[in-house]
Amino acid sequence: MATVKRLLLSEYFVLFLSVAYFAALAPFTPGLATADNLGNVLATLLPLFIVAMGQTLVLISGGIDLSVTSIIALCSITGAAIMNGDHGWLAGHPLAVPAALAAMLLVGALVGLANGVAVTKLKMPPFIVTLTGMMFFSGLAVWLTQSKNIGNLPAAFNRIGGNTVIAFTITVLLGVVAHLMLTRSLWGRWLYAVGHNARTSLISGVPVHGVVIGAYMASGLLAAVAAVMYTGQTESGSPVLAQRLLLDIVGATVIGGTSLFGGRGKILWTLYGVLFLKLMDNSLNLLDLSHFTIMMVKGAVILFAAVMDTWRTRAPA
Amino acid sequence: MITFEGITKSFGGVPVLRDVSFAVPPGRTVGIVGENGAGKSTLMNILGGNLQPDRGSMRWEGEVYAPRNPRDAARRGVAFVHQELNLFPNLSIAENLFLTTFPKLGRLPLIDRATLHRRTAEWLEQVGLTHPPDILVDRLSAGERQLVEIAKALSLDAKLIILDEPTTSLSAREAERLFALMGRLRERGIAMIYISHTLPDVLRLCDEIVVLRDGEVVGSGPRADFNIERMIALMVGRSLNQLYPERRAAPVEKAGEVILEVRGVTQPGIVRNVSMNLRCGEVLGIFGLMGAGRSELARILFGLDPCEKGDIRVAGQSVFGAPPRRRIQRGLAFLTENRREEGLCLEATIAENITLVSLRQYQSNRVGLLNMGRLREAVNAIRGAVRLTPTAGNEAPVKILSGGNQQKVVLAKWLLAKSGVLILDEPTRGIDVGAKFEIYQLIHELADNGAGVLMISSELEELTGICDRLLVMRRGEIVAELRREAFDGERILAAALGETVETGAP
Amino acid sequence: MKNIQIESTSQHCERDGLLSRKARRPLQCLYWKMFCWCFAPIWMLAAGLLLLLPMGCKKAQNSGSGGSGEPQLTIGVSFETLQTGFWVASLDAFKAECAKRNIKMIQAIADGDANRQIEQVKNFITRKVDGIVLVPKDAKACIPIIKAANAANIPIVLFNRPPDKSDAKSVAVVADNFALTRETVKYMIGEARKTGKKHKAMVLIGDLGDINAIGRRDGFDAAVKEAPDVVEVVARVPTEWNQEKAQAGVVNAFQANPDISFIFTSSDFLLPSIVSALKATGKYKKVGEPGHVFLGGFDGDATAYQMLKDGYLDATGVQDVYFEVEACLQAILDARAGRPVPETITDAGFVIHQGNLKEKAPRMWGANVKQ
Amino acid sequence: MNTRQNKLAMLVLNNASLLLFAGVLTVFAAQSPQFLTGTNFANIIVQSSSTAIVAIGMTFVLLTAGVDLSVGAIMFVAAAVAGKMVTGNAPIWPALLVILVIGVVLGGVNAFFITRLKVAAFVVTLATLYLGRGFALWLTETRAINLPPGFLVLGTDRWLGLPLPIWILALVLGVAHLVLTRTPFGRQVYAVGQDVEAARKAGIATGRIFAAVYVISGFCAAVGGILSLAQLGAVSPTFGTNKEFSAIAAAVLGGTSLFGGRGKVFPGTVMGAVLIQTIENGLVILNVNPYFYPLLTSAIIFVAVLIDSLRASLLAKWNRRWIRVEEDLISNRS
Repeated sequence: MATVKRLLLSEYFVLFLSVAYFAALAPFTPGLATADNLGNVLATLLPLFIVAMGQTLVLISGGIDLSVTSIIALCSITGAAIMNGDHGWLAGHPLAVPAALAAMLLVGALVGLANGVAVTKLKMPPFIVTLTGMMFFSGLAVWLTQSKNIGNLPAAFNRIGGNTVIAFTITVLLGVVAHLMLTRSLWGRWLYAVGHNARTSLISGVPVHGVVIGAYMASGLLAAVAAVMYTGQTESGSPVLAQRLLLDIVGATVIGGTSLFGGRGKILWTLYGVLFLKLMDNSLNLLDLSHFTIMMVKGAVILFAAVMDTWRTRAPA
Repeated sequence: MITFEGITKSFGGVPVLRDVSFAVPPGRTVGIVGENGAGKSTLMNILGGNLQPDRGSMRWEGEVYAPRNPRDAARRGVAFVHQELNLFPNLSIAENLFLTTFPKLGRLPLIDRATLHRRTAEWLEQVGLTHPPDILVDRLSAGERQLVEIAKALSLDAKLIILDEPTTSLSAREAERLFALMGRLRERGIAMIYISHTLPDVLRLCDEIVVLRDGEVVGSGPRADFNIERMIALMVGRSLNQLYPERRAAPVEKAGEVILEVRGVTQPGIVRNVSMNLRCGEVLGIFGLMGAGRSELARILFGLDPCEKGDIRVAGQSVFGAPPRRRIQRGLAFLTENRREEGLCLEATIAENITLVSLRQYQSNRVGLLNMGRLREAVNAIRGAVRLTPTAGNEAPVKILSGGNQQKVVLAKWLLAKSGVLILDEPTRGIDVGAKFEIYQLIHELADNGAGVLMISSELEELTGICDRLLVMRRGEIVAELRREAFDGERILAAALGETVETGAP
Repeated sequence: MKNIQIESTSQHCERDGLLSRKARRPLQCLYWKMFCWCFAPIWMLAAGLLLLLPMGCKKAQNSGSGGSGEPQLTIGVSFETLQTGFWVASLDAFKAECAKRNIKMIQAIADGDANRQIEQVKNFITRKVDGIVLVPKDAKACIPIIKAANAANIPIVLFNRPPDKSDAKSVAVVADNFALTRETVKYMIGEARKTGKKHKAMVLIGDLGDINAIGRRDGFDAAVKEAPDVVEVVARVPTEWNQEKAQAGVVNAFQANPDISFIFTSSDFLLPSIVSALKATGKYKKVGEPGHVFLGGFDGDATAYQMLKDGYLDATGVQDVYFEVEACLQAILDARAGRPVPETITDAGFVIHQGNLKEKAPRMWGANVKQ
Repeated sequence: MNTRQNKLAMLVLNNASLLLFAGVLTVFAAQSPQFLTGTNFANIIVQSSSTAIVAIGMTFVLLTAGVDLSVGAIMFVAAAVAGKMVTGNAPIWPALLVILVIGVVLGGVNAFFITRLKVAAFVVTLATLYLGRGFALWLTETRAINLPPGFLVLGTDRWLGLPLPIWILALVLGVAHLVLTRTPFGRQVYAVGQDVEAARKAGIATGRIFAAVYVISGFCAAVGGILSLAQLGAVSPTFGTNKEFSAIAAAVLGGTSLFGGRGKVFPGTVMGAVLIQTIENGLVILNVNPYFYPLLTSAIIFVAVLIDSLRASLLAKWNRRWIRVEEDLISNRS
């Protein structure tokens, strides 16, 4: 029993799980182990990992950010509206793409700021703030576009957005920066402290409000980066982009091992969580399992991960 | 009614009650007096079923009585009126009284409101409350809520009611109403244990008096044998096993320079017109009883609570109205009373806790990332300075440490931040004797290295043992100031109690 | 796991023993034990589901690869949703057609998520299917899918929803929404003119992201513009193909102007909402009866067929599903054989109404769907 | 900081939703005459009946400072199973019974994970949301099921002049109000929501209270599912989506606090549900662009929660123990 406990508690449990899962299913599922299938998995894994990173930061601070899906949708249509070929504000303008990217990041940051201020200064429960945020900003995206997609994006954007190599480098870069920020920077240590005990942090001179607002803004920014990738993949700005992604985002972070009680979590853990979730998603898809059976399996796995998380936090040291 | 025989209890090796034996005859009121930390609350928690004694036993009308939880105690007829009342403000008085024993409408699971209100009205009438039974508790004043708590005790047909510091947040009028009620209860043969600091009340109300000091009964007997002077003398006495490090005024370069200046700090309802000076190298103590406003004053000085009037200057610069973060940068430090919730991150590692305040100084200039190497060295150096137990490594979570070591981690946290002024609120509460001695030594070393220490405590010997100067607070005001040479336990306690020993008038 | 639960339950009863009399306590514990016992199996089921899953799929996998004779073609069919009867009937038609032509069919439903549809089609490509039939979520998001198929030079045919203009090559088999709707509404106006009264009209519009919905709306407007004396549009209800939104919109529109007597829905799958609103306000009258509200629709699904037979529905534009399905599969086979394939194949469809009900019914897909 | 001023502030904060309701009514009534007609109100109440019933169940959960995201999925599962049974021409009454049993069972699953395994309520109900929705989609193969007219009678039929849904709502409301205000269990729910530790000390079996509220929420979700199904006449794959948001919105608008211990089913939560529907109804009559609804409803929920947290922090500030009770306070405390 002790070895099992040590294994379950070890940091790399989810990584072992993914590798074991892949090995178990590879012989049965056609085309799972082929190069371009793994390429597909990677293409869909990168944006999810970026959003999950943002979610990890917010969870470590002891909160939760449900509004990321609506941030992705809002950024997607903002960018598309700017650089759209026929009636975009900067249609055809050489600076259209950089301006659109900047606008998308700005929107992500602003929504993150709004969430952060509501949670800290207005002392509202993070769960409800981001829940109403999700409804409001996705409603805003649908209202601005009257639920019509915005297509015909400049070729330059489609090349950048949809290109997996660029996406991979951006993701690795962001991953390293986030890891360093969390473990080695002032802000990161403060974030862990606030997640563990906000009162002690306040009394120890940690700018609690500033740190938490920073976490929500980071989550918003990362969601905007993911929006660039998703929009690139579909080559159109859609107001309902990523509507079904909430389960994957929260699921990957929780499966990875980030605790819902705050104070515990790592970027690497979230990477393993996203890896496992996407691997499972892809393999079940290749096994012709319908979309909703996959939804059920994901629900069950998240429940199991949450029970593990409670058991780990509550288990005697 | 109830007799205690050789009750002994210790927390983590710290003896709190030593062989306590006395009896509460039926229908009599016994007053228990003693300083904070004398073991009064622990004794009552044992009687009320919240705690179990290590040794000794209790007898209830002859039978053995060992309650495992408050409900067992309540079933035997023992009711505990805590200071923080256990009432539900969002429910009515009637519902609070009969929360788990509602009268039902025949076999229906519905509450029989008529009988509920009738029976509640009876109990309210007994405690002298005229409010309607269905009024919500959050509309009542503190005094009225206390009467409801007593009514609740009566409704569980309690035969013994324990009143713990009932008059602290009552106005004079409400206190008188409480005393009248206690008189009526005594006539009805209900035994009561009355714990309070206001000695005149104890003398007036109680038939018998028990004086506790350091967990031992140092005096008990009928009221006639006691007066205020004798009670204070018994309460103060020298405690045997607690040694204090020798306090010699070590030479300090900036000795005598004022590092903390407080002028006329006032916050309505909390503190009024508090002024003091703290010098480098000086250990200034603040003594006072429960509810004198010492912790509230500390929180105001640190900026956690607002303050209407007055001025606070640290190292000559005013920090009035500044948030805690800026006051810390000025050199202020605050070791809170509640170590586990406000002093430490229990789940985090020892290194993380120690470096929490002073992280900013360890940013390497290049990219702003923390220089982990220097950080680790600093942590190890500080661990040596506070002599933290070497058994737990830097990465171990703080929650596995003992009380004393946890307090050392908090001290190390502020030591690393090189704070000029240290406010310590009950630094040695819940710590064993050995660790206490080390904490006192650390406090002296801090002062000797030029820091100003403002130490708040409710243990008189501790303050007289290690402080250079002492202020006494009562009801949010500073009522006395004594230098080390003029320390006299009885005069200090009398000032804290609001008695002037000579005249005896409040 | 289970025995821990039981032992802690009994402990739970003692520790939380209520202040009730001795007699009642064992009864209360019984409830609580029963409560926990009946959930132990559910907990086991969830764990079992996780473990049995891989085994379950192995069975499904090897039964598929049998096949006989020359290499059997495999076609991947990706539908955006099966939300309405029209899509269900189309998928069944594809299954029947593939069986007839001895083609192995793999299906994937994206449940309204464009990104998921991209993933599913890419999975088809990795499984080297011989042809892809796609019902795109929207005209713009399907372009990268078509490009991916072009890259793997797998012929791709879009069923019922055309793609946006782009350099991606694909075949689109679509109904002429604009013309078919205009015909249907023209017939309804003809019937309405007979009453000699001017009618207030309501139109239920589909999801503006779907080109078909826009085509039908424009068809409706074109027909109504030609007869301002008979029909005046007073309410436009956007439904986004969502029944709850449609139902609320219809009821509230009736609130705003209770005397609406002419209703056209861009899809028959919204008819139940209209019917329940009409019944609630007592306006559900047969054709020809006084106070009859003119009803018209599009698609020609089973509900429409039932209402036509019962005499409540005036007319509906029917998409010839069978024609469209054959055209798709034929296009794939032609493309594989290198024969030139037109970019768009239009299905004229036909208007079915009280008059030509008997004669047109067998061709109407809604008629032979079991209700 | 004198007390009279604070009493006024508390008064405003406590019945903010009443003020909002009155404001909305006057604005819409001024805009269009049909708004204030009797039929319009009956119509609004019928339309909001299913949300109101689900919100009643949600109120029980919110009272214990918990949350239940799975109500939408429970409605969908119940409707899907009932749809399958009724189209397989099973009689109506056993189908309704099965729906209620499903509601209770799924509520029980939530309760089991939250109370016995101590997992955060938010994660458990999020997982059951997807488990439930996935199961129902599998059951209906994501195809819409049209219900025979027999079932629609529940939605459109009238009894004693009032549409059936209003009677069902009145029944559920009556029972819930009675349970919360008149039974020991109800009062203990308020106690547990206010302060779990004190409740445990007072001898309340807190574990059972927490479990019971999730079962009640599941049951109410099932009843709400029946009503919504009867009105719609069909089970589409998007059945019940976002119902958990409108349920929470209705409860919070009705004055239920997210911090537990505060909230009334009648008039609170039901009025919250009717308020949301009135706004939506009024917007249609003003033929405002329908895409505007989610913006307005989420903004209103945000404001309601903001008021709730302001009230909580104000209360906390006042209940602090006073040190100096004597002279300088008597003047304020009168």
